[in-house]
Amino acid sequence: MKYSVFSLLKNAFSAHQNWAPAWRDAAPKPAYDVIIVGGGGHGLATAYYLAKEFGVKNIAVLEKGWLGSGNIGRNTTIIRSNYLLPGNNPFYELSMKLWEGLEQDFNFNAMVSQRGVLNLCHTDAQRDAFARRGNGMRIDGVDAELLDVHAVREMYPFFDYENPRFPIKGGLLQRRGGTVRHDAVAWGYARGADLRGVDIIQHCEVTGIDVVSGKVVGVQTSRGPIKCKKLGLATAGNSSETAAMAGLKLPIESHVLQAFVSEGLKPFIDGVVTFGAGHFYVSQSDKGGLVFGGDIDGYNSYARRGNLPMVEHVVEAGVAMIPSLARVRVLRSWGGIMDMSMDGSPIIDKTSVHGLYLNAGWCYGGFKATPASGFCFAHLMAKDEPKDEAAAYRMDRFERGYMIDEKGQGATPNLH
Amino acid sequence: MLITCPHCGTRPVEEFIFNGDAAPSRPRKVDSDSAGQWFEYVYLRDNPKGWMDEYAHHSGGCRQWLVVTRNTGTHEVKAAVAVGDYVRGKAKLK
Amino acid sequence: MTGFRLDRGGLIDRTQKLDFSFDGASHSGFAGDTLASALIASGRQLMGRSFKYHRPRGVITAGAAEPNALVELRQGGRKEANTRATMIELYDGLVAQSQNRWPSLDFDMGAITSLASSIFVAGFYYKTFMWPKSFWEKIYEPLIRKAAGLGTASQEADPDRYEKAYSHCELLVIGSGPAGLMAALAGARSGVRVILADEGARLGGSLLFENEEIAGQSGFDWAQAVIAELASMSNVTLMPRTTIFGWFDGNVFGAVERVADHVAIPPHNIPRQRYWRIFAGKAVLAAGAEERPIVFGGNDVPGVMTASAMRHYANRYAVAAGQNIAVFTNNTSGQRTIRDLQSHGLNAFAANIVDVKGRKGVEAAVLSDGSRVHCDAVAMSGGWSPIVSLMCHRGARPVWNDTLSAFLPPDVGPQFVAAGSAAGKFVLSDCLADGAAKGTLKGKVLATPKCRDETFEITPMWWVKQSKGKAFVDYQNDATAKDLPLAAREGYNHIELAKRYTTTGMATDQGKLGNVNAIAILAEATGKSIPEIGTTTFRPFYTPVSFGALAGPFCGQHFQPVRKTPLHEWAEEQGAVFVETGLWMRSAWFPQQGEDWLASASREVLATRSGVGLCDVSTLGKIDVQGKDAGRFLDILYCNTFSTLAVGKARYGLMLREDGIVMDDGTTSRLADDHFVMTTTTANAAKVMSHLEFVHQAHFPELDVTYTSVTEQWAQMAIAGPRARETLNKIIDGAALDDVNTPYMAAREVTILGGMSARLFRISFSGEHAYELAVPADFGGGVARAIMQAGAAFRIVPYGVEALSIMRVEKGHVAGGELNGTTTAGDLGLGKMMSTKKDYIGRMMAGRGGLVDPQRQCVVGIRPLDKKDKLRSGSHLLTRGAKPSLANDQGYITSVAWSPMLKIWLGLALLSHGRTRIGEVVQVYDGLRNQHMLAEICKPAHFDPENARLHV
Amino acid sequence: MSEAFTRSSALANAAFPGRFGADQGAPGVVLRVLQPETLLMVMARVGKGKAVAEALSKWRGARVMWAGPEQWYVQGPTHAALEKALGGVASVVDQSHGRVTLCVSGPKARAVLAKGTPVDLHTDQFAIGKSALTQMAHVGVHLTRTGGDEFEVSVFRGFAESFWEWLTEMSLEFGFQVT
Ligand SMILES: Cc1cc2nc3c(=O)[nH]c(=O)nc-3n(C[C@H](O)[C@H](O)[C@H](O)COP(=O)(O)OP(=O)(O)OC[C@H]3O[C@@H](n4cnc5c(N)ncnc54)[C@H](O)[C@@H]3O)c2cc1C
Ligand SMILES: NC(=O)c1ccc[n+]([C@@H]2O[C@H](COP(=O)([O-])OP(=O)(O)OC[C@H]3O[C@@H](n4cnc5c(N)ncnc54)[C@H](O)[C@@H]3O)[C@@H](O)[C@H]2O)c1
Ligand SMILES: Cc1cc2nc3c(=O)[nH]c(=O)nc-3n(C[C@H](O)[C@H](O)[C@H](O)COP(=O)(O)O)c2cc1C
Ligand SMILES: [Zn+2]
Repeated sequence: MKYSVFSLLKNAFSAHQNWAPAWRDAAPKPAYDVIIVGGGGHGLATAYYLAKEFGVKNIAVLEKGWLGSGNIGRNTTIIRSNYLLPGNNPFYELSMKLWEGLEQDFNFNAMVSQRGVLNLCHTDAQRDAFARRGNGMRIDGVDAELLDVHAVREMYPFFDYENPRFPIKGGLLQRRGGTVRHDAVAWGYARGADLRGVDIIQHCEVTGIDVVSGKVVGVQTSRGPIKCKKLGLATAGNSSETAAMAGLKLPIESHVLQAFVSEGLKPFIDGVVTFGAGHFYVSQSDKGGLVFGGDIDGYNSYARRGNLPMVEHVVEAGVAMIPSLARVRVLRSWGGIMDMSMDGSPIIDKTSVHGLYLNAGWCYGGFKATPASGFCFAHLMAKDEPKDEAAAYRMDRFERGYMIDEKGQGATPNLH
Repeated sequence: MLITCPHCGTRPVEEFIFNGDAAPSRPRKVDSDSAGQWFEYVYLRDNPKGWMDEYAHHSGGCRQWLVVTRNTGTHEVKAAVAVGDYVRGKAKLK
Repeated sequence: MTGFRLDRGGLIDRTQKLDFSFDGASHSGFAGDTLASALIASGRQLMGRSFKYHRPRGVITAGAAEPNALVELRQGGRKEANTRATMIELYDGLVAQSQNRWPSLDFDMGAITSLASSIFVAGFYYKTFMWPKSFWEKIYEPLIRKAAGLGTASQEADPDRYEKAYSHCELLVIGSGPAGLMAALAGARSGVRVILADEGARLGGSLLFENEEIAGQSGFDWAQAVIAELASMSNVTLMPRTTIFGWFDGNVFGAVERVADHVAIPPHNIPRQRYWRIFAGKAVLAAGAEERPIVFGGNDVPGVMTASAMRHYANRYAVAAGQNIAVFTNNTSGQRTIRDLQSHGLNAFAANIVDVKGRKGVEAAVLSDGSRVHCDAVAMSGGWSPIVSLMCHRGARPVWNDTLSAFLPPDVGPQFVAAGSAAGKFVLSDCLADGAAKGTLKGKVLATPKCRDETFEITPMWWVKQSKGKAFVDYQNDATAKDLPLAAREGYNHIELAKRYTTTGMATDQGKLGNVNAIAILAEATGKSIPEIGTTTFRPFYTPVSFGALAGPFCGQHFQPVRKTPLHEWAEEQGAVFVETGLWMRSAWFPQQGEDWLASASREVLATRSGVGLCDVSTLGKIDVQGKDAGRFLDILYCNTFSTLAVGKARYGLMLREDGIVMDDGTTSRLADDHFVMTTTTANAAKVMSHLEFVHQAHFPELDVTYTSVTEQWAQMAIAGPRARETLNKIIDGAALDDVNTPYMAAREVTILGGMSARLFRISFSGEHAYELAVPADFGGGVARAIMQAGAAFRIVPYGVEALSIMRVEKGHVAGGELNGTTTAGDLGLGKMMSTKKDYIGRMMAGRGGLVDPQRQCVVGIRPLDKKDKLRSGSHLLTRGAKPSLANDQGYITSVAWSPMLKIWLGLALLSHGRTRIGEVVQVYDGLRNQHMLAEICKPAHFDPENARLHV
Repeated sequence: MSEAFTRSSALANAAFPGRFGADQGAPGVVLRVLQPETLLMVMARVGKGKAVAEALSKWRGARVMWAGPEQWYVQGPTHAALEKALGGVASVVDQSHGRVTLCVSGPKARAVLAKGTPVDLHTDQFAIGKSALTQMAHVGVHLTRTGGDEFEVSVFRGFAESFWEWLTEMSLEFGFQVT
């Protein structure tokens, strides 16, 4: 049933008894043409675009938990395309463009909200780095503005402008950046894919990958073996685990990233803001909670929870940036498992195993990438060749020495 | 998370900086046919879910590098030894 | 009539009247009251409005789980939104405001949403607001956001102080009710270090309000005696007003002590709150159990509350919620409630309620037999949920128990156990015994005092389906019983999906009251059992914690520690302007009256290049490296060779990361065969130090070498310019400096000023004939002054990092802008330094195709074609005539400086194929600042390319 | 001799004598800036740990504090003398000016330090004479217990002022005396 004001009114009269499920709770069939492992944003988007854009039939998405239980269901929802390096720039801009038409496309309101992303700078060197980044965006036709301190003050008068240690010197603003209701992205793609015949199979954990003479023929799952012609891994934090099932070793470490939400407050922080002198970024959700986070805890982890030191650092930075936050209360903290790649950029590529495709290494950045990642991964899986915007995300770039290292931290994933 | 430094005793995680899997050994050869080993050493990781030996620097204490045996699934810490002892131990196994 | 004060009893001090105001109206209460009890006592049941429908709401609880009675407490910088009236200890002059209502609490326009509530069901907004597309941004979204949030946050800085502290104990007891007291007593008597923490204003837990008999006295008196004994023991720390908010790895507990929240303004020298990290050998969770509401029509009308809350108000605060109280329970706490209320002369009676009537207060109740009874308050109990939250913070899930219809804590090992009602013991004697057992760490278990027991029985009842009115599961977020089946119908049938779709359990109380009801209703809707549905994930924080407490003193100025050089005071005398670089405060420029930074820096450069200048370079990292393998060690660390360096000499070194990218550079000197002193950049000092430690300890432990940071031991200053040598000769002892005893790149240990030992290096970053002099830190200021005197004849000037960076750009020396973590030695034009004769960190990876690709951007110099143009860092470079596009992007400008020597803006840039393009004119693109110009690519060394000045 | 030879303390502009903070009764904390003549870092060379430890323990008038595995801070002997004696078996590095040492004493000394360090300072765990390397207020410190409620804390010189500000703020509630 198409979602609209009218369908809402209609159902109100029948006391909402007649709503159909947003997606079928499908049971696994013995075989599919394409299986996507991972019912997160990327996996679901991939299935959606495979069906919608590339006419692939007979697709299944296998999710070990409930739909969206991974990082798509626990991220801080920031979307932006303010990237530095040529390898990243066009990809994230493609993603931004897809976001801008997404809701009409899959008939689900994911509350794409372009309230602006502002990165504060506190030193001349930082400003120069932002200038480089901003010009890189402009050159590619992406919106970017370099604000001075007065312009920042206009937007956020309650920041700490008096601190001589870390003076706010200005910031890089992307007005088209913003937030999206994260869960709704998973639900919208799931519903859209389901309507196009994709089987979305929850509580079905892939435990093995069947490879015969170098070619993928199927998977073993907690709900029995399933055959397939092509297999796509979109398992984010678990990428090393799933890739290992096919004997692959990845340039990836799994780390825990914490996020937080405050009690609900009347909106006073309109856009997304990141602090430049410590790890803190914040936006305000549609329920009024301040959704904020910082950096990963710094140790390899598959536990979706962190520890107090990072909690403290993040909150210290928050109060340093906005002194009045001291009276606000933190409601809840949680963690997610990040697939941290060795250069901080993702991998969307074929693998040495025929028919096995990999989508991984998203670090903190994969939510904003969801539509483009799904589109490009679908393109790769359907046509066996990369879409231009994702052409740089090759697995062999490390061995060949063509890293895409936005942070310049090198092969140290816990620094990306 | 608490780690018992062999030199300092039990300290909380904020005193340590982690540096990933300690299992891979730095290749000793520097000729072109060892390039593959070097790439593996620098870039590829088992990234296990479960027990793992990892480098940890007691940067907020004695500034010694340790190898901590920790479960990446539960954050349970089993042991911490001086990196030198770990390396010697690994050498013995070989 | 609604709520009033009983004329006898309670733990309040009727001699201490306290005045306070709520929404501008003044009221009064007594010492010992909470804001909630005082408001009820003064007839005010309506305290808040719900989130979605703006329903009028009163208290449901008397404690931490309160979802409804949230207020804005205090004013100005101290204003605090969403504060639980049930937890606020009343103080004189308290000012509170209701929230999430307009124009007033009694008349709230927002309430119209409830008229459309048949449309505003769970998840409605995902289904609409999509057309026309443009409306979303302009109309729908602003509307949704306007409706967001509860209270209003202050936008003024918080004037109060916060602290942090660590604490260690063998036994941490969380909760001070009968179970907790017994646990603490057992531990304390066996002599171990005990901490007893309770979030309440007073220790005692339920014994502060329940009528119990223990050891022949009232439960209250018994508790007081135990507390007194504990207080007298040196191995016990009592922490009232302290909430344990989370359980973390290693049995570390996070806690917040509300040191001064019970007064209007914290006393002088006292922090408002203190955040504790408690390292516990063992912890006992004696947190008790939360009483659940029943889901029936109108279960949110002000005056409806849990039965234990009703008892709490009556027994502890001598406050009655009404005269005629209907008591609706599915367990034995009903009788207890009726007994207690009647003992206060109130008319309390059992009732099987279907709907409660009334909007801003209870007027009547419709019973299951259809009859209607008059009442002005309702006490309800749907059973008890042990407060298991903390024990689930590390991933374990609670276990369903059918006989108690409750989730019990999971077994998480001996380090953390539950006792009392938190462990599902709902009978007093069991609680006491359990506490004693769990608290005894050694020896035989502490004997339990006799007590009066009341049996506990429960017959499950979750949702009264005959109800006509709205029946709430999650009060604050207005999730109704009907929302859960709807979620299930739409496929959000997993409890975690249902939570996110209906927002049940996501409010400030985190579902402490409603979650179990929600689980039961969802179970029914999906035809599953309650354990099959299971709970959502419990997470910190048990109750919300202020940012202030978690930040402690580390904000504002103190967010990070300040680092000052030994020459700081001297620089201040010289009128320095300081800039923060990686914690250090460095002198940036030394303005004379009327000068801006550029004028000042330019003057400093001219004076230095024409005479002599003094610059504080103490912040450079200095590492003392000793041992017979010191030379070999440096050969491994640097891509060039140091083992061959002669004693008494300095050499420029380049360090790579293992991935072949440049990590750091600096000069390292050999003071003796087995003794080097390495310098690093200011920015990378710490990184390089731990790199040394790693490379030695992890890779080459066999090397006989030691290393330690001596950055802080030495004050180091650069003396640069044609008159530098003459200046130094005035303070140096013994033979005057010349090119023989101190040639370029010499490194000597000397004495100055008649006997002060110092280190002298003839090295130059400025490109001038220059030295760096290092003296023990405490002498630094004095020596700098002495040098200023010595140089006076040559018009010596102090110069700062701005002048320094101008000079290095003039000279084309690379620094931070070029050592940016993505450049290779080749990119920096230093490829020749990379030895082919030895292994060193980064050698192999540096050979990868991509790192030697001729297309790579490498360092070049750049100058504007039109001398009036100003180059800006961060501008990109295009081939002349090419139109701006990613494909045409050739590189960017890394550093710029106005050259007082050449009288133009100079820059360094990273440019693709750079070295082959000297002389080419390129397009400079600065779209951000709309500054476009043509510029010429040149060699990096703009000034004195043949380095003649090093030797003048 | 030039005025340059008089050592200028990093806390010259911060640590002023007097009574501060809560002022009822005796101060809970007493703070004193120490200025040891010499503070030498001694690091044993490979395999020489025992030999060095022995040599140091025998050294008359030397105060030896643990400062890491096979590393010690030594007060008393001159740099030259110690280097001469330990030549080849240990590296001796002068830190006399590199670190600022404070004495924190009084009934609340432990309580104040516990606001900074995760080290358990209970006398059973951290006895008199024991030293620890740890962190307080984001600053690395060397901590030694010199008495029941007397401790010595040393930090890198550059952090001294910042650390002092933290230490004194944490002492406010107890009232403190700077001598
Ligand atoms: C706290 C936090 C904050 C973040 N903030 C942002 C942000 O603001 N902006 C941004 O752009 N990005 C952000 N990210 C990153 C972003 O969320 C992720 O990069 C992105 O969601 C990953 O793609 P995904 O949605 O497909 O991952 P997931 O949602 O994790 O999907 C992977 C799925 O694979 C499933 N799976 C794994 N193994 C198996 C198996 N063997 N069998 C079956 N299924 C399996 C998992 O259960 C999971 O559901 C954040 C991440 C976290 C944790
Ligand atoms: N009437 C009934 O049917 C019924 C049902 C259950 C329990 N009870 C009675 O209630 C009593 C329970 O005794 P008990 O000792 O188990 O619990 P309690 O309720 O007496 O004490 C629990 C204490 O823990 C504190 N607390 C909870 N979480 C905390 C946290 N995170 N940090 C700090 N403090 C925290 C609370 O403030 C409270 O003071 C027994 O007498 C039992 O018989 C009666
Ligand atoms: C953008 C965003 C906003 C959130 N807002 C709330 C909130 O208002 N209340 C709440 O209880 N949790 C909120 N959460 C946290 C979730 O409840 C949950 O903790 C998180 O999605 C991780 O899932 P888990 O805790 O079940 O592992 C929010 C999470 C995100 C990503
Ligand atoms: Zn240690």
